[in-house]
Amino acid sequence: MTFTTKLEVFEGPLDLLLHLIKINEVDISDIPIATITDQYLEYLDLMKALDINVAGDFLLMASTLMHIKSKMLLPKQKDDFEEIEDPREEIVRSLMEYMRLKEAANELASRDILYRDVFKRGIEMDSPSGQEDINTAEVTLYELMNAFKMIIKKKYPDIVLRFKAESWSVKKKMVEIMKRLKGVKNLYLGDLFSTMGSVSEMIATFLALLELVRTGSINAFQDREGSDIRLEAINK
Amino acid sequence: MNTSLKLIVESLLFASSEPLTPRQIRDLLPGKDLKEIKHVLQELKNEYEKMDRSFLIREVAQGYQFRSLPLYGPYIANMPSSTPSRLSRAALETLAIIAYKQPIIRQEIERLRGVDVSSLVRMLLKKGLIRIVGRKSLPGRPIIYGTTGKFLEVFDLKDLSSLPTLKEIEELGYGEEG
Amino acid sequence: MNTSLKLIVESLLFASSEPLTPRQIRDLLPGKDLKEIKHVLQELKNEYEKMDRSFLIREVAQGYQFRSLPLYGPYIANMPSSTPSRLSRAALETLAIIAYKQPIIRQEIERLRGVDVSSLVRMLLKKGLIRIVGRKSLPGRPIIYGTTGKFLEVFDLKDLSSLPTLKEIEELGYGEEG
Repeated sequence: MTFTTKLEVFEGPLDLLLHLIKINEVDISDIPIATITDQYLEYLDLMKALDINVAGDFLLMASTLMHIKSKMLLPKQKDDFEEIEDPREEIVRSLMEYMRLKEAANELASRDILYRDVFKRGIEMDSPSGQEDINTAEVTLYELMNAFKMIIKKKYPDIVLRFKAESWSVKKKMVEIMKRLKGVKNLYLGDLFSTMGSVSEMIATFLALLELVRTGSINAFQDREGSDIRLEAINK
Repeated sequence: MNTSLKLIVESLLFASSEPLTPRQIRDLLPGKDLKEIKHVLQELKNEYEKMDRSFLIREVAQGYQFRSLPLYGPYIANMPSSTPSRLSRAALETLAIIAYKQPIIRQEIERLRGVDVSSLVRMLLKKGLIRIVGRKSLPGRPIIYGTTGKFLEVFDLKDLSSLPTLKEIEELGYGEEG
Repeated sequence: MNTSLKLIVESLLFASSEPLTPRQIRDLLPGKDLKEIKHVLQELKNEYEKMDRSFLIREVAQGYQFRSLPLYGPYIANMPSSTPSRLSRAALETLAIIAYKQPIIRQEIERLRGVDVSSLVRMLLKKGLIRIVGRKSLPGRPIIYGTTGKFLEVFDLKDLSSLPTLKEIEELGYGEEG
Protein backbone atom coordinates (compact mmCIF):
# COMPACT_ATOMS: atom_id res chain seq x y z
CA MET A 1 0.00 0.00 0.00
CA THR A 2 2.53 2.57 -1.04
CA PHE A 3 -0.23 4.73 -2.46
CA THR A 4 -2.04 5.67 0.68
CA THR A 5 0.54 8.10 1.92
CA LYS A 6 0.81 9.65 -1.48
CA LEU A 7 -2.86 10.25 -2.03
CA GLU A 8 -3.00 13.99 -2.13
CA VAL A 9 0.24 14.39 -3.98
CA PHE A 10 -1.19 13.75 -7.41
CA GLU A 11 -2.21 16.85 -9.27
CA GLY A 12 -4.03 14.88 -11.91
CA PRO A 13 -4.07 11.70 -13.95
CA LEU A 14 -0.79 12.47 -15.68
CA ASP A 15 0.90 12.98 -12.36
CA LEU A 16 -0.40 9.64 -11.15
CA LEU A 17 0.71 7.92 -14.35
CA LEU A 18 4.20 9.33 -14.06
CA HIS A 19 4.34 8.09 -10.50
CA LEU A 20 3.34 4.58 -11.56
CA ILE A 21 5.91 4.56 -14.32
CA LYS A 22 8.53 5.64 -11.87
CA ILE A 23 7.78 3.10 -9.15
CA ASN A 24 7.61 0.31 -11.72
CA GLU A 25 10.92 1.47 -13.13
CA VAL A 26 9.74 1.11 -16.69
CA ASP A 27 10.70 2.94 -19.83
CA ILE A 28 8.32 5.76 -20.64
CA SER A 29 8.49 4.99 -24.35
CA ASP A 30 7.59 1.35 -23.75
CA ILE A 31 4.96 1.36 -21.06
CA PRO A 32 3.61 -2.06 -20.01
CA ILE A 33 0.12 -0.80 -20.47
CA ALA A 34 -1.73 -3.74 -18.90
CA THR A 35 0.20 -3.48 -15.65
CA ILE A 36 0.00 0.26 -15.47
CA THR A 37 -3.71 0.29 -16.30
CA ASP A 38 -4.43 -2.25 -13.57
CA GLN A 39 -2.48 -0.26 -11.03
CA TYR A 40 -4.15 2.93 -12.15
CA LEU A 41 -7.62 1.44 -11.69
CA GLU A 42 -6.59 -0.04 -8.39
CA TYR A 43 -5.62 3.40 -7.28
CA LEU A 44 -8.98 4.84 -8.28
CA ASP A 45 -10.76 2.07 -6.42
CA LEU A 46 -8.61 2.79 -3.44
CA MET A 47 -9.60 6.41 -3.54
CA LYS A 48 -13.22 5.40 -3.70
CA ALA A 49 -12.80 2.94 -0.87
CA LEU A 50 -11.33 5.76 1.17
CA ASP A 51 -14.30 7.85 0.18
CA ILE A 52 -12.16 10.35 -1.65
CA ASN A 53 -13.90 11.86 -4.60
CA VAL A 54 -12.23 10.91 -7.82
CA ALA A 55 -12.11 13.85 -10.19
CA GLY A 56 -13.50 13.37 -13.67
CA ASP A 57 -10.11 13.80 -15.24
CA PHE A 58 -8.88 10.66 -13.51
CA LEU A 59 -11.81 8.70 -14.90
CA LEU A 60 -11.30 9.97 -18.38
CA MET A 61 -7.71 8.79 -18.25
CA ALA A 62 -8.93 5.43 -16.98
CA SER A 63 -11.12 4.96 -20.02
CA THR A 64 -8.28 6.05 -22.29
CA LEU A 65 -5.97 3.52 -20.67
CA MET A 66 -8.52 0.75 -21.00
CA HIS A 67 -9.01 1.66 -24.60
CA ILE A 68 -5.28 1.46 -25.28
CA LYS A 69 -5.06 -1.79 -23.42
CA SER A 70 -7.76 -3.37 -25.56
CA LYS A 71 -6.11 -2.09 -28.70
CA MET A 72 -2.80 -3.62 -27.65
CA LEU A 73 -4.49 -6.99 -27.34
CA LEU A 74 -5.61 -6.98 -30.96
CA PRO A 75 -3.33 -8.92 -33.27
CA LYS A 76 -1.24 -6.55 -35.29
CA GLN A 77 -2.16 -6.49 -38.93
CA LYS A 78 0.82 -5.42 -40.89
CA ASP A 79 -0.14 -3.19 -43.73
CA ASP A 80 2.52 -2.96 -46.39
CA PHE A 81 2.28 0.73 -46.88
CA GLU A 82 0.94 2.24 -43.77
CA GLU A 83 2.83 1.99 -40.60
CA ILE A 84 0.71 1.01 -37.64
CA GLU A 85 0.75 3.58 -34.94
CA ASP A 86 1.50 2.34 -31.48
CA PRO A 87 -1.72 2.86 -29.51
CA ARG A 88 0.38 4.16 -26.63
CA GLU A 89 1.92 6.89 -28.70
CA GLU A 90 -0.49 9.64 -27.81
CA ILE A 91 -0.26 9.03 -24.10
CA VAL A 92 3.52 8.88 -24.23
CA ARG A 93 3.51 12.22 -25.99
CA SER A 94 1.28 13.71 -23.31
CA LEU A 95 3.50 12.33 -20.59
CA MET A 96 6.65 13.70 -22.17
CA GLU A 97 5.02 17.07 -22.55
CA TYR A 98 3.86 16.94 -18.98
CA MET A 99 7.37 16.19 -17.79
CA ARG A 100 8.67 19.16 -19.68
CA LEU A 101 6.11 21.34 -18.07
CA LYS A 102 6.99 20.08 -14.61
CA GLU A 103 10.54 20.97 -15.45
CA ALA A 104 9.39 24.45 -16.44
CA ALA A 105 7.53 24.78 -13.16
CA ASN A 106 10.69 23.74 -11.32
CA GLU A 107 12.60 26.40 -13.18
CA LEU A 108 10.12 29.05 -12.08
CA ALA A 109 10.07 27.75 -8.53
CA SER A 110 13.85 27.91 -8.30
CA ARG A 111 14.06 31.57 -9.19
CA ASP A 112 14.45 34.34 -6.62
CA ILE A 113 10.76 34.93 -6.20
CA LEU A 114 9.53 38.30 -5.01
CA TYR A 115 8.00 38.12 -1.52
CA ARG A 116 9.39 34.63 -1.02
CA ASP A 117 13.15 35.03 -1.47
CA VAL A 118 13.63 38.68 -2.22
CA PHE A 119 11.74 41.80 -1.32
CA LYS A 120 11.30 45.19 -2.79
CA ARG A 121 10.84 48.39 -0.87
CA GLY A 122 7.70 49.21 0.98
CA ILE A 123 6.03 46.04 2.10
CA GLU A 124 2.34 46.76 2.25
CA MET A 125 -0.55 44.86 3.61
CA ASP A 126 -2.07 42.54 1.07
CA SER A 127 -5.44 43.69 -0.16
CA PRO A 128 -8.27 41.54 1.10
CA SER A 129 -9.27 38.98 -1.47
CA GLY A 130 -12.32 39.92 -3.40
CA GLN A 131 -15.73 38.85 -2.32
CA GLU A 132 -17.16 36.35 -4.67
CA ASP A 133 -20.79 37.22 -4.74
CA ILE A 134 -21.62 35.22 -7.78
CA ASN A 135 -24.75 33.20 -7.36
CA THR A 136 -24.39 31.05 -10.44
CA ALA A 137 -21.04 29.38 -10.51
CA GLU A 138 -19.64 27.16 -13.16
CA VAL A 139 -19.19 23.78 -11.63
CA THR A 140 -16.00 21.83 -11.82
CA LEU A 141 -15.79 18.30 -13.07
CA TYR A 142 -15.28 17.35 -9.49
CA GLU A 143 -18.69 18.66 -8.54
CA LEU A 144 -20.24 17.10 -11.59
CA MET A 145 -18.78 13.82 -10.48
CA ASN A 146 -20.34 14.21 -7.07
CA ALA A 147 -23.72 15.00 -8.54
CA PHE A 148 -23.54 11.92 -10.68
CA LYS A 149 -22.68 9.78 -7.70
CA MET A 150 -25.73 11.09 -5.89
CA ILE A 151 -27.99 10.26 -8.80
CA ILE A 152 -26.71 6.71 -8.99
CA LYS A 153 -26.94 6.28 -5.23
CA LYS A 154 -30.55 7.32 -5.26
CA LYS A 155 -31.46 5.01 -8.07
CA TYR A 156 -29.29 2.03 -7.21
CA PRO A 157 -28.49 2.27 -3.52
CA ASP A 158 -26.66 -1.04 -3.38
CA ILE A 159 -24.49 -0.76 -6.40
CA VAL A 160 -20.73 -0.37 -6.28
CA LEU A 161 -19.60 2.00 -8.98
CA ARG A 162 -17.02 0.79 -11.40
CA PHE A 163 -16.39 3.07 -14.27
CA LYS A 164 -16.27 0.71 -17.16
CA ALA A 165 -18.32 1.76 -20.10
CA GLU A 166 -17.65 -0.83 -22.74
CA SER A 167 -21.16 -1.74 -23.70
CA TRP A 168 -22.23 1.75 -24.56
CA SER A 169 -20.40 3.97 -26.92
CA VAL A 170 -19.39 7.20 -25.26
CA LYS A 171 -19.28 8.88 -28.66
CA LYS A 172 -22.86 7.94 -29.39
CA LYS A 173 -23.89 9.39 -26.07
CA MET A 174 -22.08 12.61 -26.81
CA VAL A 175 -24.12 13.06 -29.96
CA GLU A 176 -27.29 12.21 -28.05
CA ILE A 177 -26.65 14.82 -25.36
CA MET A 178 -25.92 17.52 -27.90
CA LYS A 179 -29.14 16.63 -29.72
CA ARG A 180 -31.18 16.91 -26.55
CA LEU A 181 -29.61 20.26 -25.77
CA LYS A 182 -30.28 21.63 -29.21
CA GLY A 183 -33.96 22.39 -28.78
CA VAL A 184 -33.83 23.56 -25.18
CA LYS A 185 -32.00 26.24 -23.28
CA ASN A 186 -31.21 24.12 -20.25
CA LEU A 187 -31.10 20.52 -19.34
CA TYR A 188 -30.85 19.37 -15.77
CA LEU A 189 -28.56 16.54 -14.86
CA GLY A 190 -31.36 14.78 -13.01
CA ASP A 191 -33.59 14.85 -16.08
CA LEU A 192 -30.84 13.61 -18.31
CA PHE A 193 -30.39 10.47 -16.27
CA SER A 194 -33.99 9.91 -15.28
CA THR A 195 -34.86 7.95 -18.41
CA MET A 196 -31.95 5.58 -18.36
CA GLY A 197 -32.34 1.92 -17.71
CA SER A 198 -28.94 0.61 -16.74
CA VAL A 199 -25.94 1.70 -14.80
CA SER A 200 -23.61 1.08 -17.71
CA GLU A 201 -25.68 3.38 -19.87
CA MET A 202 -25.55 6.02 -17.20
CA ILE A 203 -21.80 5.70 -16.90
CA ALA A 204 -21.33 5.99 -20.63
CA THR A 205 -23.56 9.05 -20.60
CA PHE A 206 -21.59 10.50 -17.76
CA LEU A 207 -18.27 9.95 -19.48
CA ALA A 208 -19.74 11.55 -22.58
CA LEU A 209 -20.80 14.49 -20.47
CA LEU A 210 -17.32 14.88 -19.04
CA GLU A 211 -15.85 14.85 -22.50
CA LEU A 212 -18.30 17.52 -23.67
CA VAL A 213 -17.52 19.74 -20.72
CA ARG A 214 -13.81 19.23 -21.19
CA THR A 215 -13.88 20.08 -24.86
CA GLY A 216 -15.94 23.16 -24.13
CA SER A 217 -19.06 22.08 -26.03
CA ILE A 218 -21.25 22.46 -23.00
CA ASN A 219 -21.15 24.35 -19.74
CA ALA A 220 -22.35 23.04 -16.43
CA PHE A 221 -23.79 25.40 -13.86
CA GLN A 222 -25.05 25.17 -10.35
CA ASP A 223 -27.43 27.89 -9.24
CA ARG A 224 -27.03 27.13 -5.59
CA GLU A 225 -24.70 24.86 -3.73
CA GLY A 226 -26.21 21.40 -3.77
CA SER A 227 -28.85 22.20 -6.35
CA ASP A 228 -29.26 20.16 -9.50
CA ILE A 229 -26.64 20.81 -12.14
CA ARG A 230 -27.82 22.65 -15.20
CA LEU A 231 -26.28 21.91 -18.57
CA GLU A 232 -26.13 24.44 -21.32
CA ALA A 233 -24.82 24.10 -24.86
CA ILE A 234 -22.22 26.68 -25.79
CA ASN A 235 -23.49 28.28 -28.94
CA LYS A 236 -21.05 28.26 -31.76
CA MET B 1 26.68 67.22 -13.16
CA ASN B 2 26.62 63.54 -13.98
CA THR B 3 26.95 62.54 -10.34
CA SER B 4 23.84 64.43 -9.58
CA LEU B 5 21.86 62.75 -12.35
CA LYS B 6 22.97 59.41 -10.96
CA LEU B 7 21.72 60.29 -7.51
CA ILE B 8 18.47 61.69 -8.85
CA VAL B 9 17.85 58.44 -10.67
CA GLU B 10 18.81 56.51 -7.57
CA SER B 11 16.33 58.47 -5.49
CA LEU B 12 13.56 57.67 -7.96
CA LEU B 13 14.36 53.96 -7.87
CA PHE B 14 14.55 54.04 -4.12
CA ALA B 15 11.20 55.73 -3.74
CA SER B 16 9.32 53.65 -6.28
CA SER B 17 7.59 50.44 -5.35
CA GLU B 18 7.43 49.41 -9.00
CA PRO B 19 10.32 48.77 -11.38
CA LEU B 20 11.08 51.90 -13.41
CA THR B 21 12.00 51.71 -17.07
CA PRO B 22 14.59 54.12 -18.53
CA ARG B 23 11.74 55.68 -20.48
CA GLN B 24 9.65 56.31 -17.37
CA ILE B 25 12.65 57.93 -15.72
CA ARG B 26 13.28 60.07 -18.77
CA ASP B 27 9.68 61.31 -18.67
CA LEU B 28 10.23 62.42 -15.08
CA LEU B 29 13.39 64.33 -15.96
CA PRO B 30 12.81 66.82 -18.74
CA GLY B 31 15.87 67.61 -20.74
CA LYS B 32 17.67 64.34 -20.09
CA ASP B 33 18.11 61.85 -22.86
CA LEU B 34 17.49 58.13 -22.76
CA LYS B 35 21.07 57.15 -23.44
CA GLU B 36 22.33 59.16 -20.52
CA ILE B 37 19.76 57.61 -18.22
CA LYS B 38 20.52 54.09 -19.36
CA HIS B 39 24.16 54.69 -18.76
CA VAL B 40 23.56 56.00 -15.27
CA LEU B 41 21.29 53.06 -14.44
CA GLN B 42 23.98 50.62 -15.45
CA GLU B 43 26.50 52.51 -13.38
CA LEU B 44 24.25 52.39 -10.32
CA LYS B 45 23.60 48.71 -10.80
CA ASN B 46 27.33 47.99 -10.91
CA GLU B 47 28.00 50.16 -7.90
CA TYR B 48 25.53 48.29 -5.72
CA GLU B 49 26.84 44.96 -6.86
CA LYS B 50 30.25 45.88 -5.51
CA MET B 51 28.97 47.54 -2.37
CA ASP B 52 28.25 44.49 -0.21
CA ARG B 53 24.97 45.70 1.23
CA SER B 54 21.79 43.74 1.91
CA PHE B 55 20.14 44.97 -1.28
CA LEU B 56 21.04 45.80 -4.85
CA ILE B 57 19.51 46.88 -8.13
CA ARG B 58 17.99 44.24 -10.41
CA GLU B 59 16.67 44.46 -13.92
CA VAL B 60 13.11 43.16 -13.90
CA ALA B 61 10.10 43.63 -16.13
CA GLN B 62 12.10 45.86 -18.48
CA GLY B 63 12.86 48.17 -15.61
CA TYR B 64 15.18 48.63 -12.66
CA GLN B 65 14.29 47.93 -9.07
CA PHE B 66 15.97 47.84 -5.66
CA ARG B 67 15.72 44.36 -4.19
CA SER B 68 16.92 42.64 -1.07
CA LEU B 69 19.40 39.81 -1.49
CA PRO B 70 18.00 36.28 -1.17
CA LEU B 71 20.24 35.79 1.88
CA TYR B 72 18.07 38.18 3.88
CA GLY B 73 14.72 36.93 2.57
CA PRO B 74 14.00 34.69 5.56
CA TYR B 75 14.33 37.60 8.00
CA ILE B 76 12.15 39.92 5.98
CA ALA B 77 9.58 37.20 5.46
CA ASN B 78 9.13 37.19 9.24
CA MET B 79 7.86 40.74 9.25
CA PRO B 80 4.19 40.71 10.19
CA SER B 81 3.10 42.88 7.30
CA SER B 82 4.93 40.87 4.68
CA THR B 83 2.69 38.51 2.80
CA PRO B 84 4.77 35.84 1.21
CA SER B 85 2.45 34.65 -1.49
CA ARG B 86 3.23 31.04 -2.04
CA LEU B 87 1.99 29.44 -5.19
CA SER B 88 0.94 25.83 -5.02
CA ARG B 89 2.59 23.25 -7.20
CA ALA B 90 -0.53 23.15 -9.38
CA ALA B 91 -0.60 26.93 -9.73
CA LEU B 92 3.07 26.98 -10.64
CA GLU B 93 2.60 24.32 -13.31
CA THR B 94 -0.29 26.23 -14.79
CA LEU B 95 1.68 29.45 -14.74
CA ALA B 96 4.65 27.72 -16.36
CA ILE B 97 2.49 26.51 -19.23
CA ILE B 98 1.11 29.99 -19.78
CA ALA B 99 4.56 31.55 -19.58
CA TYR B 100 6.17 29.18 -22.02
CA LYS B 101 3.30 28.61 -24.44
CA GLN B 102 1.65 32.02 -24.54
CA PRO B 103 -0.58 33.13 -26.11
CA ILE B 104 -2.60 30.14 -24.99
CA ILE B 105 -6.25 29.21 -24.41
CA ARG B 106 -7.52 27.40 -21.35
CA GLN B 107 -8.41 24.24 -23.23
CA GLU B 108 -4.80 23.88 -24.30
CA ILE B 109 -3.56 24.31 -20.74
CA GLU B 110 -5.96 21.62 -19.64
CA ARG B 111 -4.82 19.29 -22.38
CA LEU B 112 -1.24 19.67 -21.17
CA ARG B 113 -1.95 19.33 -17.49
CA GLY B 114 -4.65 16.72 -17.89
CA VAL B 115 -6.90 18.42 -15.34
CA ASP B 116 -9.39 21.24 -15.13
CA VAL B 117 -7.61 24.53 -14.49
CA SER B 118 -10.41 27.09 -14.43
CA SER B 119 -10.11 27.96 -10.76
CA LEU B 120 -6.32 28.18 -11.00
CA VAL B 121 -6.57 30.48 -14.00
CA ARG B 122 -9.01 32.65 -12.08
CA MET B 123 -6.60 32.81 -9.13
CA LEU B 124 -3.64 33.71 -11.36
CA LEU B 125 -5.71 36.45 -13.01
CA LYS B 126 -6.65 37.80 -9.62
CA LYS B 127 -3.04 37.83 -8.51
CA GLY B 128 -2.23 39.79 -11.65
CA LEU B 129 0.28 37.22 -12.87
CA ILE B 130 -1.62 36.50 -16.08
CA ARG B 131 -4.01 38.50 -18.19
CA ILE B 132 -6.52 38.17 -20.97
CA VAL B 133 -4.76 38.92 -24.21
CA GLY B 134 -7.67 38.51 -26.57
CA ARG B 135 -9.95 35.92 -28.06
CA LYS B 136 -9.33 33.15 -30.50
CA SER B 137 -11.42 32.95 -33.65
CA LEU B 138 -12.57 29.47 -32.79
CA PRO B 139 -16.02 28.17 -31.90
CA GLY B 140 -16.93 29.69 -28.56
CA ARG B 141 -14.35 32.45 -29.04
CA PRO B 142 -12.15 31.14 -26.22
CA ILE B 143 -10.12 33.61 -24.19
CA ILE B 144 -6.40 33.79 -24.85
CA TYR B 145 -4.10 34.20 -21.85
CA GLY B 146 -0.62 35.60 -21.44
CA THR B 147 1.64 36.68 -18.60
CA THR B 148 1.84 40.21 -17.19
CA GLY B 149 4.57 42.62 -16.26
CA LYS B 150 3.94 41.63 -12.67
CA PHE B 151 4.82 38.06 -13.58
CA LEU B 152 8.22 39.27 -14.77
CA GLU B 153 8.62 41.30 -11.62
CA VAL B 154 7.73 38.46 -9.29
CA PHE B 155 9.94 35.92 -11.04
CA ASP B 156 12.91 38.20 -11.35
CA LEU B 157 12.87 38.27 -15.14
CA LYS B 158 14.04 41.11 -17.33
CA ASP B 159 11.70 40.10 -20.13
CA LEU B 160 10.05 37.00 -21.53
CA SER B 161 13.07 36.11 -23.59
CA SER B 162 15.08 35.71 -20.41
CA LEU B 163 12.94 32.77 -19.34
CA PRO B 164 15.33 29.84 -19.04
CA THR B 165 15.13 27.51 -22.00
CA LEU B 166 13.78 24.12 -21.21
CA LYS B 167 16.02 21.14 -21.41
CA GLU B 168 14.87 18.38 -23.65
CA ILE B 169 13.81 15.53 -21.47
CA GLU B 170 14.79 12.12 -22.66
CA GLU B 171 14.23 10.00 -19.64
CA LEU B 172 12.36 10.25 -16.42
CA GLY B 173 14.47 12.86 -14.77
CA TYR B 174 12.05 12.95 -11.89
CA GLY B 175 14.28 13.57 -8.89
CA GLU B 176 12.69 16.84 -7.82
CA GLU B 177 9.84 16.64 -5.39
CA GLY B 178 6.68 16.19 -7.35
CA MET C 1 29.02 38.17 13.29
CA ASN C 2 28.24 41.82 13.89
CA THR C 3 28.52 42.70 10.22
CA SER C 4 25.93 40.14 9.40
CA LEU C 5 23.52 41.44 12.05
CA LYS C 6 24.02 44.92 10.64
CA LEU C 7 23.04 43.81 7.16
CA ILE C 8 20.09 41.82 8.45
CA VAL C 9 18.80 44.91 10.22
CA GLU C 10 19.46 46.95 7.11
CA SER C 11 17.43 44.55 5.00
CA LEU C 12 14.50 44.90 7.40
CA LEU C 13 14.61 48.68 7.19
CA PHE C 14 14.95 48.40 3.44
CA ALA C 15 11.83 46.30 3.05
CA SER C 16 9.59 48.00 5.56
CA SER C 17 7.34 50.84 4.51
CA GLU C 18 6.97 51.92 8.14
CA PRO C 19 9.68 53.04 10.57
CA LEU C 20 10.89 50.12 12.68
CA THR C 21 11.66 50.48 16.37
CA PRO C 22 14.61 48.60 17.92
CA ARG C 23 12.05 46.59 19.85
CA GLN C 24 10.19 45.56 16.70
CA ILE C 25 13.47 44.51 15.15
CA ARG C 26 14.42 42.54 18.25
CA ASP C 27 11.12 40.65 18.03
CA LEU C 28 11.97 39.63 14.49
CA LEU C 29 15.39 38.34 15.45
CA PRO C 30 15.18 35.83 18.27
CA GLY C 31 18.31 35.61 20.35
CA LYS C 32 19.47 39.17 19.73
CA ASP C 33 19.30 41.71 22.48
CA LEU C 34 18.05 45.24 22.32
CA LYS C 35 21.38 46.83 23.06
CA GLU C 36 23.06 45.03 20.20
CA ILE C 37 20.32 46.11 17.82
CA LYS C 38 20.39 49.73 18.93
CA HIS C 39 24.11 49.76 18.44
CA VAL C 40 23.84 48.36 14.96
CA LEU C 41 21.12 50.85 14.01
CA GLN C 42 23.33 53.73 15.08
CA GLU C 43 26.19 52.26 13.09
CA LEU C 44 24.04 51.98 9.98
CA LYS C 45 22.80 55.51 10.41
CA ASN C 46 26.34 56.86 10.62
CA GLU C 47 27.42 54.83 7.64
CA TYR C 48 24.73 56.22 5.38
CA GLU C 49 25.41 59.76 6.52
CA LYS C 50 28.95 59.42 5.29
CA MET C 51 28.05 57.61 2.11
CA ASP C 52 26.83 60.46 -0.03
CA ARG C 53 23.83 58.71 -1.54
CA SER C 54 20.39 60.08 -2.33
CA PHE C 55 18.90 58.55 0.83
CA LEU C 56 19.87 57.87 4.41
CA ILE C 57 18.52 56.43 7.60
CA ARG C 58 16.50 58.76 9.83
CA GLU C 59 15.15 58.40 13.31
CA VAL C 60 11.47 59.12 13.14
CA ALA C 61 8.54 58.33 15.35
CA GLN C 62 10.71 56.32 17.69
CA GLY C 63 11.84 54.18 14.83
CA TYR C 64 14.35 54.06 12.03
CA GLN C 65 13.49 54.51 8.40
CA PHE C 66 15.18 54.96 5.04
CA ARG C 67 14.37 58.39 3.70
CA SER C 68 15.36 60.22 0.57
CA LEU C 69 17.24 63.50 1.01
CA PRO C 70 15.11 66.64 0.70
CA LEU C 71 17.22 67.62 -2.30
CA TYR C 72 15.58 64.85 -4.34
CA GLY C 73 12.06 65.40 -3.07
CA PRO C 74 10.89 67.45 -6.07
CA TYR C 75 11.85 64.69 -8.52
CA ILE C 76 10.16 62.00 -6.47
CA ALA C 77 7.05 64.12 -6.07
CA ASN C 78 6.68 64.06 -9.84
CA MET C 79 6.23 60.31 -9.88
CA PRO C 80 2.70 59.26 -10.62
CA SER C 81 1.23 57.54 -7.59
CA SER C 82 1.62 53.85 -8.16
CA THR C 83 -1.66 52.94 -6.55
CA PRO C 84 -4.51 53.56 -8.95
CA SER C 85 -7.66 54.06 -6.94
CA ARG C 86 -10.00 51.15 -7.02
CA LEU C 87 -13.44 51.30 -8.47
CA SER C 88 -16.39 50.48 -6.29
CA ARG C 89 -18.72 47.68 -7.20
CA ALA C 90 -21.33 50.23 -8.30
CA ALA C 91 -18.84 52.12 -10.44
CA LEU C 92 -17.68 48.89 -12.00
CA GLU C 93 -21.21 47.86 -12.87
CA THR C 94 -21.92 51.21 -14.43
CA LEU C 95 -18.70 51.05 -16.38
CA ALA C 96 -19.54 47.53 -17.53
CA ILE C 97 -22.93 48.66 -18.81
CA ILE C 98 -21.34 51.50 -20.75
CA ALA C 99 -18.63 49.22 -22.12
CA TYR C 100 -21.03 46.57 -23.32
CA LYS C 101 -23.94 48.70 -24.46
CA GLN C 102 -22.15 51.72 -25.89
CA PRO C 103 -23.12 54.13 -27.32
CA ILE C 104 -25.55 54.59 -24.45
CA ILE C 105 -27.45 57.40 -22.75
CA ARG C 106 -27.65 57.87 -18.98
CA GLN C 107 -31.36 57.10 -18.82
CA GLU C 108 -30.66 53.68 -20.31
CA ILE C 109 -27.93 52.95 -17.75
CA GLU C 110 -30.33 53.91 -14.99
CA ARG C 111 -33.01 51.66 -16.42
CA LEU C 112 -30.54 48.76 -16.31
CA ARG C 113 -29.11 49.48 -12.88
CA GLY C 114 -32.36 50.64 -11.37
CA VAL C 115 -30.74 53.55 -9.58
CA ASP C 116 -29.57 57.06 -10.28
CA VAL C 117 -26.06 56.98 -11.75
CA SER C 118 -25.33 60.64 -12.43
CA SER C 119 -22.60 60.95 -9.81
CA LEU C 120 -21.00 57.69 -10.91
CA VAL C 121 -21.01 58.80 -14.53
CA ARG C 122 -19.42 62.07 -13.53
CA MET C 123 -16.72 60.19 -11.60
CA LEU C 124 -16.02 57.85 -14.54
CA LEU C 125 -15.74 60.85 -16.85
CA LYS C 126 -13.32 62.48 -14.45
CA LYS C 127 -11.19 59.36 -14.29
CA GLY C 128 -11.09 59.37 -18.07
CA LEU C 129 -12.61 55.91 -18.35
CA ILE C 130 -15.64 57.09 -20.31
CA ARG C 131 -16.27 60.00 -22.62
CA ILE C 132 -19.08 61.92 -24.24
CA VAL C 133 -19.62 60.59 -27.72
CA GLY C 134 -22.43 62.88 -28.82
CA ARG C 135 -26.07 63.72 -28.22
CA LYS C 136 -29.14 61.76 -29.11
CA SER C 137 -31.85 63.35 -31.18
CA LEU C 138 -34.46 62.77 -28.53
CA PRO C 139 -36.37 65.25 -26.42
CA GLY C 140 -33.83 66.88 -24.11
CA ARG C 141 -31.00 65.82 -26.41
CA PRO C 142 -29.48 63.39 -23.87
CA ILE C 143 -25.74 62.86 -23.84
CA ILE C 144 -24.36 59.65 -25.30
CA TYR C 145 -21.47 57.94 -23.50
CA GLY C 146 -18.78 55.54 -24.60
CA THR C 147 -15.50 54.16 -23.24
CA THR C 148 -12.07 55.67 -23.83
CA GLY C 149 -8.65 54.46 -24.81
CA LYS C 150 -7.70 54.72 -21.17
CA PHE C 151 -10.45 52.26 -20.35
CA LEU C 152 -8.78 49.72 -22.64
CA GLU C 153 -5.44 50.47 -21.07
CA VAL C 154 -6.62 50.16 -17.49
CA PHE C 155 -8.39 46.90 -18.16
CA ASP C 156 -5.57 45.64 -20.28
CA LEU C 157 -7.67 45.13 -23.38
CA LYS C 158 -6.40 45.14 -26.91
CA ASP C 159 -9.64 46.49 -28.28
CA LEU C 160 -13.32 46.49 -27.49
CA SER C 161 -13.91 43.19 -29.24
CA SER C 162 -11.65 41.47 -26.74
CA LEU C 163 -13.94 42.39 -23.87
CA PRO C 164 -14.80 39.21 -22.05
CA THR C 165 -18.46 38.31 -22.08
CA LEU C 166 -20.44 39.21 -19.01
CA LYS C 167 -20.60 35.58 -17.99
CA GLU C 168 -16.85 35.27 -18.19
CA ILE C 169 -16.38 38.34 -16.05
CA GLU C 170 -18.52 36.78 -13.38
CA GLU C 171 -16.57 33.56 -13.57
CA LEU C 172 -13.33 35.40 -13.27
CA GLY C 173 -14.55 37.31 -10.27
CA TYR C 174 -13.05 40.35 -11.94
CA GLY C 175 -13.25 43.77 -10.51
CA GLU C 176 -10.51 43.69 -7.90
CA GLU C 177 -7.79 44.24 -10.45
CA GLY C 178 -7.96 47.60 -12.00
